[in-house]
Amino acid sequence: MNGLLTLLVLLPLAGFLVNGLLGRRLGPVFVNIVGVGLPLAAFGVAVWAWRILETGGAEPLIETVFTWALIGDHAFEVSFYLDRLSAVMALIVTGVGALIHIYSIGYMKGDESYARYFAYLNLFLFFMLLLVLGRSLLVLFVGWEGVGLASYLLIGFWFQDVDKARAGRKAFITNRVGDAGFLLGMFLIFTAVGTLEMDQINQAFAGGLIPAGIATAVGILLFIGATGKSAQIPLHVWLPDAMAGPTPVSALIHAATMVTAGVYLIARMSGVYLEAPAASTLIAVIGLLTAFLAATIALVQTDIKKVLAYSTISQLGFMFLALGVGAYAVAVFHLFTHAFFKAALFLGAGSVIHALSGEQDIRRMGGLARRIPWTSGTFLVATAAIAGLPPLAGFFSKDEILWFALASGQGGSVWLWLLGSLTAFLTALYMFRLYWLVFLGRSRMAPEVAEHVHESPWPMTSVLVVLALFSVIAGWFALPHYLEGALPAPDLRFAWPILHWALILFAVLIAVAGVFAARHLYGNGGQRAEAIEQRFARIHRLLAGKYFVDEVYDRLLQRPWRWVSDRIFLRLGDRLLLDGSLHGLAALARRGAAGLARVQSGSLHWYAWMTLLGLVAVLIWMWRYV
Amino acid sequence: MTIETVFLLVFALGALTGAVAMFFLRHPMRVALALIGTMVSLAAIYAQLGMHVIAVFQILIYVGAVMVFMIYAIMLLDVRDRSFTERFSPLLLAGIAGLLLLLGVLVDGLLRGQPFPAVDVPPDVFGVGAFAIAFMDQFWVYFALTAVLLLVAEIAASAVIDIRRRGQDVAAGQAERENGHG
Amino acid sequence: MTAEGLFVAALPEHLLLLGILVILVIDLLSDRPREPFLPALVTVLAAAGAAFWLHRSGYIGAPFPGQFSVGPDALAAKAVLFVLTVPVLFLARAERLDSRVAMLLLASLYGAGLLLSADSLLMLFFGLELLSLPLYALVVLAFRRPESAEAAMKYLVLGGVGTAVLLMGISFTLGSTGGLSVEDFRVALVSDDLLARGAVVLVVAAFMLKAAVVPFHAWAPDAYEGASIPVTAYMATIVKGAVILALVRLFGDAGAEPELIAVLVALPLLSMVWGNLAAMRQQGFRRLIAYSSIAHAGYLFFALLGAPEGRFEAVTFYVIVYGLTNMLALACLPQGEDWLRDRLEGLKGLYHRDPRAAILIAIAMLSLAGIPPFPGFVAKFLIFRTVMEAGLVAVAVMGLIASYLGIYLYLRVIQYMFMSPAPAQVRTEPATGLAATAALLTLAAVLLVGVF
Amino acid sequence: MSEALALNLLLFLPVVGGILLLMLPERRPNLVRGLAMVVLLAQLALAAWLYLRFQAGVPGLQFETRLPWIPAWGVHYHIALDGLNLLLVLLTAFLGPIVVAGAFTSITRDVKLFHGMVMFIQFTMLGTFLAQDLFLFYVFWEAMLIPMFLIIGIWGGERRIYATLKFFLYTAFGSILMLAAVIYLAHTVLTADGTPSFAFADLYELGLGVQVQTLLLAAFALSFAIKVPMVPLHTWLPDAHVEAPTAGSVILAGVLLKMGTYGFVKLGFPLFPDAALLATPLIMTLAVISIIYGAGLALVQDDIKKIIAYSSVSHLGYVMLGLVSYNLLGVQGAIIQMVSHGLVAGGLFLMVGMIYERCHSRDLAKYGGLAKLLPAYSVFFMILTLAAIGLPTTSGFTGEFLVLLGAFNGAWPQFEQGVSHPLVLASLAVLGIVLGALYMLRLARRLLFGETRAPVSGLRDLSLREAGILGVLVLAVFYIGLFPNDLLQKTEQAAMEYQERMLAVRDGEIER
Amino acid sequence: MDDTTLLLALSGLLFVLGLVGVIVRRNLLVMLMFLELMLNGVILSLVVFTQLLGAEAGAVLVFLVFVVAAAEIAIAVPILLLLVRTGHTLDPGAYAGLKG
Repeated sequence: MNGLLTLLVLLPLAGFLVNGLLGRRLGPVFVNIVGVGLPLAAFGVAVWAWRILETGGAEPLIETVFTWALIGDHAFEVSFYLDRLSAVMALIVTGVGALIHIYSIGYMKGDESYARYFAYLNLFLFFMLLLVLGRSLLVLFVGWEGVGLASYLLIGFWFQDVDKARAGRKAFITNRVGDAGFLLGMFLIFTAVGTLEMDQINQAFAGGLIPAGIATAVGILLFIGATGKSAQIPLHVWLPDAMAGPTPVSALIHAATMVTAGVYLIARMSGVYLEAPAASTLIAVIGLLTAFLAATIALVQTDIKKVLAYSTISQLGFMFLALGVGAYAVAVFHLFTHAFFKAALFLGAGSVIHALSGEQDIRRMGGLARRIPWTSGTFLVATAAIAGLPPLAGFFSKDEILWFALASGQGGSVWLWLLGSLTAFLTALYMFRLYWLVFLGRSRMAPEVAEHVHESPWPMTSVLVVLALFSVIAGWFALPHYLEGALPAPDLRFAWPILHWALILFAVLIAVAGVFAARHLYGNGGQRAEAIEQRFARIHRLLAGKYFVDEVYDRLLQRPWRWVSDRIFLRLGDRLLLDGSLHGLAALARRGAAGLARVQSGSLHWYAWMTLLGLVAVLIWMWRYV
Repeated sequence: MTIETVFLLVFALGALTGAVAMFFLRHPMRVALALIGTMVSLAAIYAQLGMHVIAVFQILIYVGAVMVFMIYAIMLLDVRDRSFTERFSPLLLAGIAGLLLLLGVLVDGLLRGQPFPAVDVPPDVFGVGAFAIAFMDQFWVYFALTAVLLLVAEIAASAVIDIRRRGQDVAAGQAERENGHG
Repeated sequence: MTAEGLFVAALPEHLLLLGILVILVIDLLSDRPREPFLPALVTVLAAAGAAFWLHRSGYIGAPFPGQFSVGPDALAAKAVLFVLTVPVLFLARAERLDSRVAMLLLASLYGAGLLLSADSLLMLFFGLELLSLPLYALVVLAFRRPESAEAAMKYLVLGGVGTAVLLMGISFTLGSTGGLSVEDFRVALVSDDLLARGAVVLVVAAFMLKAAVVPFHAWAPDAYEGASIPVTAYMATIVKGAVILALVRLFGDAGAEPELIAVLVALPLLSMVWGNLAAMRQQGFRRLIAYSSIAHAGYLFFALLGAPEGRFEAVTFYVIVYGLTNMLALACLPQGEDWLRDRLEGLKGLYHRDPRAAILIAIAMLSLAGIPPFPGFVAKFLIFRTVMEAGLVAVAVMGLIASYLGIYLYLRVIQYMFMSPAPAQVRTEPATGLAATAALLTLAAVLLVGVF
Repeated sequence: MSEALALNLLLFLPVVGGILLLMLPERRPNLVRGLAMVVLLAQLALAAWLYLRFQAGVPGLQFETRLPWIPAWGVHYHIALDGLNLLLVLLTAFLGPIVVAGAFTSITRDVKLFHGMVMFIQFTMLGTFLAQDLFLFYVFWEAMLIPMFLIIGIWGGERRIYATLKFFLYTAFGSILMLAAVIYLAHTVLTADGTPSFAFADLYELGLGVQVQTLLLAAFALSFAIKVPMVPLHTWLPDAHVEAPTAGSVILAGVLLKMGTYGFVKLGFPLFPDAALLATPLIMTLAVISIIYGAGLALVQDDIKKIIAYSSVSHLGYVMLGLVSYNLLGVQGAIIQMVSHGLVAGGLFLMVGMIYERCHSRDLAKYGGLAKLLPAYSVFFMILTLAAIGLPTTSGFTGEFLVLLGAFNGAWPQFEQGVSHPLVLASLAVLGIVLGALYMLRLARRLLFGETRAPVSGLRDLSLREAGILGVLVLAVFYIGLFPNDLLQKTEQAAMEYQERMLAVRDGEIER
Repeated sequence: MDDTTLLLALSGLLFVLGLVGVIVRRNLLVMLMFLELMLNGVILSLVVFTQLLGAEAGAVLVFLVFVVAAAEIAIAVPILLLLVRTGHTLDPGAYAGLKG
């Protein structure tokens, strides 16, 4: 069945074009039909394609659309590649995407630029599908940049607010830094392998034709790209600000799909990383650090979406940890589960915000459980899932990650496991802190807000329910086994089932401990927590200030660059040196002209004397007196 | 030291004296007289050298025509203003410096240069008759041309003199310049 | 030499002389002054035609052996100069051509003719004098401002000095080579005897003075400014061209001593820089033309550096182009009171008052600046190519850079015409029909030359 | 109709148009505009036709015309198309009608003269690209200054005189030295073989000593580099752009600057390969410096036009980088990047002109939130901005990606031989995409987003005419971004010849 | 030192004196006369050479110089008259209206 993938990619694009060009005229109903219908259709097509893939015995489907450029003997083709990995990704993207479109109907109701919103959302889907389906790194990069654009547009969706616009710009620029690394990696691959088709690249590296040095370099460069997109240290700074966008956007782009592109990229390029242990180790370390630090920050955030944002960063860190130790399938597994419960959480948060007419500060919430039961219920499920309570989704994936962090033959170590577990504990802690502060305890709402708290309309709640459901069951698919064909799995250092079971038990204990710690600290209005804050005020300030990374970047990069541009380039270079010298020359000419004019004094005597001098000069010269 | 040389020296001295005198005499008329003196002594030198024709012309044309015209002009333009009271221009010193420089260079060059080897000239080549013949049969074109030149000079002079009749134009022109600049 | 030879060889000169006499007779016979435009024009055209015809028929003759001879080159040069005089006549008529002016112009042309076919230094000297004597009068004849007389006086005195210098050089030549023929001078050119070198350099200096090359240029700006526009045009183009062409003829196919080469490099280069710089701040159009002509004299003298065969062609072409463009510019100046036309402010906003004139002047300026596609560029190219072929690459480069200095001043004129609003008090009428015809004639010629 | 004939027609159509224009009455401006439009559209049609007829993969020149012009010097009127100038000719013809249409309301003084000058400049620019004879090339190259001088000087802003004089004198200085080189070449070729010749083909053949080559290249390169402009010879550009009328800026950014890069790839490097290879590190460094320097300057400007002007400096740095990569990808990318920049920068200047027409201010601080006031305008502006950033699917990406890939690719072998600076420079150039995003998004943010602010109230959104112009431009941008292959096929042959020529010389040197 | 050198030196002397006289004297008439002095110097050298080499051409040239000198004066004097009539002085320093 040829052309299917193309169709899959083009459906959202069509939605974008139609909504973007005509949406304003055609009115919301039409916008809904197009903007939601096409993603649903896309989901259907994705399922269909997946079925074909399975019936074909997991034999990758390749679809070449057209040749983008043919230079010398290098052909840059636009072609799609569907194997189990990309199939999973496509299903997540379209599935969660479709759900969130539905949710948005309720959430964005009455927004003045409703059509624009859906247009952007469809645009995002288009690029995201390009990203996951692209066969060559080039296509992937197109999608990669495209989703960046979409997120830029959607973060700055309410552009009237300067901060939101700025947040969008920040996201784009930060991603660009990563993309620079990505590009270099791509170039290096191209020079080394001579093609950008990812399957061929993997083969080439697996074939061991490529020197290890290059493999490592490539690995690191691509990882830089991934850190940008997936908000890993040091490029994580944009994601929290990205929460400026509409909440469904945060759910779709900044939790479920786009930010996981980095994970997908590295999983996709696993062939390279098998050859580059150093790069892998780096990934693991960075990932774990990110997970831990983000978790610590999440502990003290007071904006409901910020908390979720940092938890996203943290979870992505977990995924990278898995990638780093070679458990690619596991990483994808966590990606899969995370997509659901994190989407659920965000949408729940959205529903809360919606209910509280825009309030986002968890210090002014509380006791919502009874007021908005559906939201709180689904939120609870998702929270449990992310905290890793069995038998929910997060439990399986996270547990797998921790196990491989310890046991993987590719750089697994006890330290990774220890820190990972600690982070898991923190996860449970801050998530339940959030739940407690928002839904339980006494209400700290402003009265006028309090009176018209209301449950969200059905499109939103229904989506929440579906997502919550998946948060429960997503873990039961044994995704790693499913992906074995597509992704390499690490060999284990030791295969003792007992140990594995012990660890699982330990993980559960940790999670529970986290829950209880949360209850202990925040159970009753959180005085204890405040007490602790008083005790460790400095640490608290550090965490609340997000380790002041933004400030550091501002001091170290932004301001110096502006300073150099302004003082060195503009004032010194252009104005003083270049134009200055030019004007100097001009002035010189003017002064010379004035001098000559003075010589032409009008006095006949003087003229005659000049003539005489001229004669003397030429005579002296001719007669070789000089 | 033959007698010719003595004569030459004397006349050369005369010519030089006249020339130098021209510098210091205030009244143009006196300058003119000094110049005439110089010219006459030069004429004498020419005669001495056997260039009688040229000597004659020197007296006739220069002293006879040019200087007379000059003196006429001097008498016509007897203005006793700054140009009369102050003999020297501001560039006096510069002029003197230039004098020394150019003099040094020129005279030295003249003396160090190698003239074309002298040929023995038949005595009466430059006698009036001989010269006239040569002139008429070899160089007569210049005779014609001289006529043209003099005609042109006459036209030019008369034209310039004519301008006097257009004095008012000058006044008008000046007026325009004033209000033009203002 | 047969009488026929006497008649034919110098036919152009004879025609000029005839013209002078005719005009003179008319002037004498008629009681009231009448405009001698037609006879003058006919004369010049006839002379030019004769020269051209002789040139075409490859006439070679020496009616006065050793004094006066004509060959294709000389005739071509004459034809060029005479033709260039036609616009001058138109310009002169535009401001009431006086019969004496006409006669003097023709006489001066006559001198140019002699100059261009001189075989002996006598003829050279005489031609030069006949060329410049009428000019002293012509400068003053446009007597609208007291400055005219001043200009004439300065020109006269310095011209007299020039004459004396030339004579000194000639007499040196006589002394060092024993003859006064052109060949003798060429002998002097290559001999390294002091007297000979003195002779050569003095003659060259005299020519430079007549062509206004720094440092012998001092008279030029004042004289040009004092003169009337047609006379300025005449001095800037025909006189300069005649002098330089005569010098080329004088040098003939002889080389030159390295010292002389150095002089021929240094002074023209100096005058390029000097002229272009000094012209930048001029407010009077004629003065601007004067300084630019000083610079162009520099380019022209550069031609002497080239190989003998290339010189004449290069110089002639340059003279044609330069002359035509100058004429074009001067012909298109708006009419009005003399001092007013002269001021550059008078040109402000000209495009809106008289677009045709503005565009023509602009073309002339760009051509003078040597910007393609206008012929000035080709001329410049030719000159500097001759220099480079002589192996003086560095000199050529320096010359080109010096010519770069000149661009600004021409742009300034264009800027005044197109980019500045017209000042209130300036009232000038557009150029008259005569000037316009002159302009169009020259424009046609310019384009013709430019495209070959 | 034979292609060669069509090519001549293409070249001389503007001249005819100009002459016709002069006959029209000054007080009927719309007639003038209409005529100009018609002529330029016809020209565009011709160019498109020729583009289609142009055969890919055929070595050498196509549609050649060669007539003697100044036989004495061996100067020929010799024009032809090849892969290098094909796209630039197309671009020139493409921008012509856009310029006229864009000036429809903005130029009200001296309409006749203006359109005459547009015709004139079209003529000279096309001539420069088409000329295959050095003399002819120089004539067109230099003549181009005249109309630009007038366009900036007559219809420009307050400091137009300063700007236009700066432009003219700056560029004229380069061309004077180039003229010296041309003259030198003239008499060299003369002495090389009996018959003088200015034909590029012959000039390619003469093997000069490295010494001479270096001097000559210096002369040529100075002139080209001023036109490009490469840092540090760029300071005329911002002034010229800021003061020029919109049409002037479009021509300037769209085509004029490409003359410099075209000169490099067509003349400078192939003519003096040894010297060029010696100079490559320098040129490469300057190119990268231009990228970064321009980006930095664009970041700190508050005049919208200045921002775009400096962005041109930055973008043409990419072109130069691609040209000196001597790698097929890089060269092809450079060619595409020329066209892309022509479209994008041209479009941006048009848009600035449109907003300037409405508000009479180019001060960024005076604007904000235009996305609310002028939605359509903002959409187009955003698209062009993204194209300038080099976002995939736009032409900017095609150019920059290929250039950078080519630079990297070309630098790698040298790196393996232990020569590391090209690789470092190529990698530095990649940073340019970050800096580019920095300033362009700053512009977009300050102009389109934030709370609504505008010097005058009651702005009306794009008129149909404006929308049409921009629509065409944007279509072209996306076409090149999505389907560059067709263009690349046509240019590939020429690019390969250039690259092989340079590489042959270089490898020859390595053997020595 | 023989006669020739003496006379040549004299001619050079006169020439230079003439030129310098033009420079240093503050009276137009006098300056004109100094021009004549220059010419005389030249003539002297011409005559000397002519006599030395027996070249009639030299003599003819001298004759021409006479004529030219006369013509020059004939034009110069009216110009001077005109000048004085407008400027009322013979001081060239007063005639610096044209400059720059």
